[in-house]
Amino acid sequence: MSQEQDNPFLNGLWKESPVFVQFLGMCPTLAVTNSVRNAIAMGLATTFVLVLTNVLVSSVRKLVPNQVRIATFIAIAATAVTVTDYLVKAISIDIYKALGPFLALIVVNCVILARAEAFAAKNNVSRSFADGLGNGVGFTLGLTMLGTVREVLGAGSFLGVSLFGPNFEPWVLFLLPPGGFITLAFWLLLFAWYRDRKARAAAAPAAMQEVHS
Amino acid sequence: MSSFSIIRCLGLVSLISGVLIVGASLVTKDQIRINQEIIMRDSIAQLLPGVEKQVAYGVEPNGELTRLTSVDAKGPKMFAGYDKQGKLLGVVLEASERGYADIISALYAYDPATKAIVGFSVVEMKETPGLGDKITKDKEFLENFRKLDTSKPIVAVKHGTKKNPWEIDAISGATISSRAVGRMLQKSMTEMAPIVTRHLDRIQRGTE
Amino acid sequence: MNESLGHIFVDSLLINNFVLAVFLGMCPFLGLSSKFQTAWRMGVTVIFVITVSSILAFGTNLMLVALHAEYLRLISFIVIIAATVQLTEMIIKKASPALFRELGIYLPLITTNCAVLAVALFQTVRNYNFIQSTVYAVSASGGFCLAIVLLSLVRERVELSDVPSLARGTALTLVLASILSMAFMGFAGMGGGG
Amino acid sequence: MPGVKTTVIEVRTSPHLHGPLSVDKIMRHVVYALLPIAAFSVWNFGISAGVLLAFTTLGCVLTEHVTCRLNGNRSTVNDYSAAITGLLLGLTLPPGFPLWMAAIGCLVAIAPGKLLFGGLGSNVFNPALVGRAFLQAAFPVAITNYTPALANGRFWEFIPSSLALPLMKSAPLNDWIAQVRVDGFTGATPLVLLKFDRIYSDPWPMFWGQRAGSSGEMPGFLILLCGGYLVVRHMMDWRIPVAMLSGAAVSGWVFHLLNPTAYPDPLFTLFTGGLLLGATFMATDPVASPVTPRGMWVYGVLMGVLTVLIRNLGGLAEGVMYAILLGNALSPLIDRLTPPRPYGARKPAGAI
Repeated sequence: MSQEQDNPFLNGLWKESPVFVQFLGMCPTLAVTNSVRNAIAMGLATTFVLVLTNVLVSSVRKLVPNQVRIATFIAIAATAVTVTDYLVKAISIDIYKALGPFLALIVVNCVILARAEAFAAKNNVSRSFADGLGNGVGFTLGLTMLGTVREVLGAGSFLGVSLFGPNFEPWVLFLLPPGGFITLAFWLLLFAWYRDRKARAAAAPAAMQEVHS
Repeated sequence: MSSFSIIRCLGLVSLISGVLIVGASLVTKDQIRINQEIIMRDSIAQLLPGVEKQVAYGVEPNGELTRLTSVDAKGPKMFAGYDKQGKLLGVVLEASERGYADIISALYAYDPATKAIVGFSVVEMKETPGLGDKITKDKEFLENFRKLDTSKPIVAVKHGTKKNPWEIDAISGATISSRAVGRMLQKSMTEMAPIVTRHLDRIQRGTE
Repeated sequence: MNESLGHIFVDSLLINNFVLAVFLGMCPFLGLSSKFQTAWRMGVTVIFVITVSSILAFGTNLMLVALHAEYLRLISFIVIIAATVQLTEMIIKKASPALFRELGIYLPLITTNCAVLAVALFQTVRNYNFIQSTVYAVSASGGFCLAIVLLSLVRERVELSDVPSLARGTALTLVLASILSMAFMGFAGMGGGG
Repeated sequence: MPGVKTTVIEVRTSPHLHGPLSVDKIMRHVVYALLPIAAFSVWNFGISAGVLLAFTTLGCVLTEHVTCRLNGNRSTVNDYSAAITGLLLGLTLPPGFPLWMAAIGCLVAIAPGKLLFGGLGSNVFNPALVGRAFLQAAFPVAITNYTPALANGRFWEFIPSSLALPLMKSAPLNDWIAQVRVDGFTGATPLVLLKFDRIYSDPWPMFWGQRAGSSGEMPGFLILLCGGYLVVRHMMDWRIPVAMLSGAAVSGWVFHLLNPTAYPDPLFTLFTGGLLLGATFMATDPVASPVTPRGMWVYGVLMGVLTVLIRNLGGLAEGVMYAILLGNALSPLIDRLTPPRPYGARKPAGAI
């Protein structure tokens, strides 16, 4: 536990991955991951909001009375998202269009409030910054992993670069909504299988008998 | 004490929010406008090759035109494109219609001189990848809009059976999306062609 | 584009179902769908909250446009939603204490259900008039209710069977959701006029 | 499904049957009932259909065997249920469907579609249709590439798309169809012709004979005959097919009366596409359908009406598969709303 507390960045990055472990922010996770580019753009926008919110929350944390805690955090998150919205629009309208409504919806992405409430409200600015960055990068990583499977299978390309030549038959399903659910389920099953195998290897070989259920 | 601290907190947060939002909005405002104009200019240049000068009009509900200064304005819009000599090449109009998955919205170029549609490009759609989304890039399909007659009602016909200049040769296997394109153009033309004709002099001058 | 009310209704209820096709409201959809009772009550409450907040958001937006203060849209909508949820909580507490006890912990969570904010934002972006907005709010939230109820029913059925241990939990729920989502693809193109 | 275990004994709660009929025996007879349809399909579409059916059947059985083994369980292939799933999957695919895609359909039908939910008796959805819905969403072009029946040389030459290389596109079929087709038969199914080209086809040839379509969609009389055999042997409940077909016929008729030029007559509705096959062999999956007779009626009628709604109003030409999957999803709700009445008891108040 003490080790986790020491490293808020690494913790958010993988061990407590917002996508695969905490299941926070599922809406953008499934909605904008049909291409790697969108996944990364969404991840970076979320990271920016997370860091900004965490830093702001952490710096005003001692001034916020308990009664208006959540309201204050949401107001801060909404501010950060509005700022991000303007920035993305200024950087590229194409990316802005690809992310569509989900950019504004970052404000209700549970990962923002969850980190503000669970971490930034209790920790100093620099640690909150690291936590926001770690969770943001972890979120981006998760989104990119989903986006990779979906783009490679669904369009036969990676970051828009064709991988298998013109004769490849893309599995269109992966670009469509059911593909989002399936891809996330696939990653979860893969992790479960890996953990299970590791656990089995650690336990005595006799444990093989019990796997039945 | 507690009510004071609540007010202090809310005041502080509103202050921070206000400064950040207004700041971001001011800093990015110009860049956003430039981005939007570039996108608009590029798509008009693509629809009307050789265009040198553009004028944007807003279309009022009563059919009157107003000169626009920003592409951000609300309501239906129309863009007139002119070549080097200032001759009107055509007008770019907006159209949208419900397709297979969701609403398809598009821009198309109309040449009032020949009363024909001379270009078409999809702005937004969610049609099935590999089937309906061919309306955005299928060469054979886009060939329909090099010169599409608008004197008769525009209609999409089965792939390979186009006979008349006002028919659209549908994409095989994507009949619904192709038909939606036909419907959106027909609908937009019935509405907009008379307006363009009525104001043709003014549009051709292109100065007001 | 000026859409007919029928189109808006069928589109947001079935074709572009908020949960199964647009991926909004995923957190309660995955988290609160293990029991039919909970899912059903959550669904109905969400219908109420979304409808009320959509009406309030419509009024607020008119005001913001009149004041040329559109950049405050997101913050205002969030405040409206939080207030609506608070209001719902008070109404339910007064009208049906039993229901209040049952929904208790789930009620405040509706604030972070992105479907609520999405309805308010979408109706503004699409320039819906008042009646269109209301129909949209009712059908979109109805779509959420339908999806979460269907998922809870199939989850309850699977609950009793011998699911491989690896797949228990979220992975299984996601597979069920993807099959539901595939089944809803059958509605595509409805109301397109052929 | 709490609340449905009651005193009423229903012959159709199949995997937990009472009486002398064992699950294995019923399943075996379902396979027998499907074989004539499969044979007719081979006569219609030739070697491609034959190889496709054999391939999907073997594919499903193999997937079930391997997955069970990997899970450390006893293999359950001997209960014939995987064979049924495979046969049904094959019968719902176009005869020239690329075999590598069919293999993926088998994997999806058995692994997530059935075993993930706990195997036979626990599948919430019909596994064959889960597989097919996946294929429809993944390969929308290939799955609508139909070829004409009774093509020349069909017994010694594959439809070119069947043998597409794994993960690769299949060649377009138009040239091949023009070369082999017999007069009067085209590659488009009657439903597609009606929906997209407004061409009406006479329904009776579909009932007796051959048109383009999925490999097992024709002919209607044989499907009814084989289904009838199972009903007579008390191995299948007659209520669901009858309810589904009447739901489709009546709602199709209403559409037809409202606008006879746009919507087809009830006979066309009944005999085209996969309605007969689906209503007889897929909607009746005992696990994924309601348990009470009243529930079965509601369920069947609902699926029939949904089929017609999707066909007539939606963007797709055929809606049977989606109607049945939606019916499967709704069946727990129907179970709740139509609880069986114990003897002497009144209808329970507040069923929901």
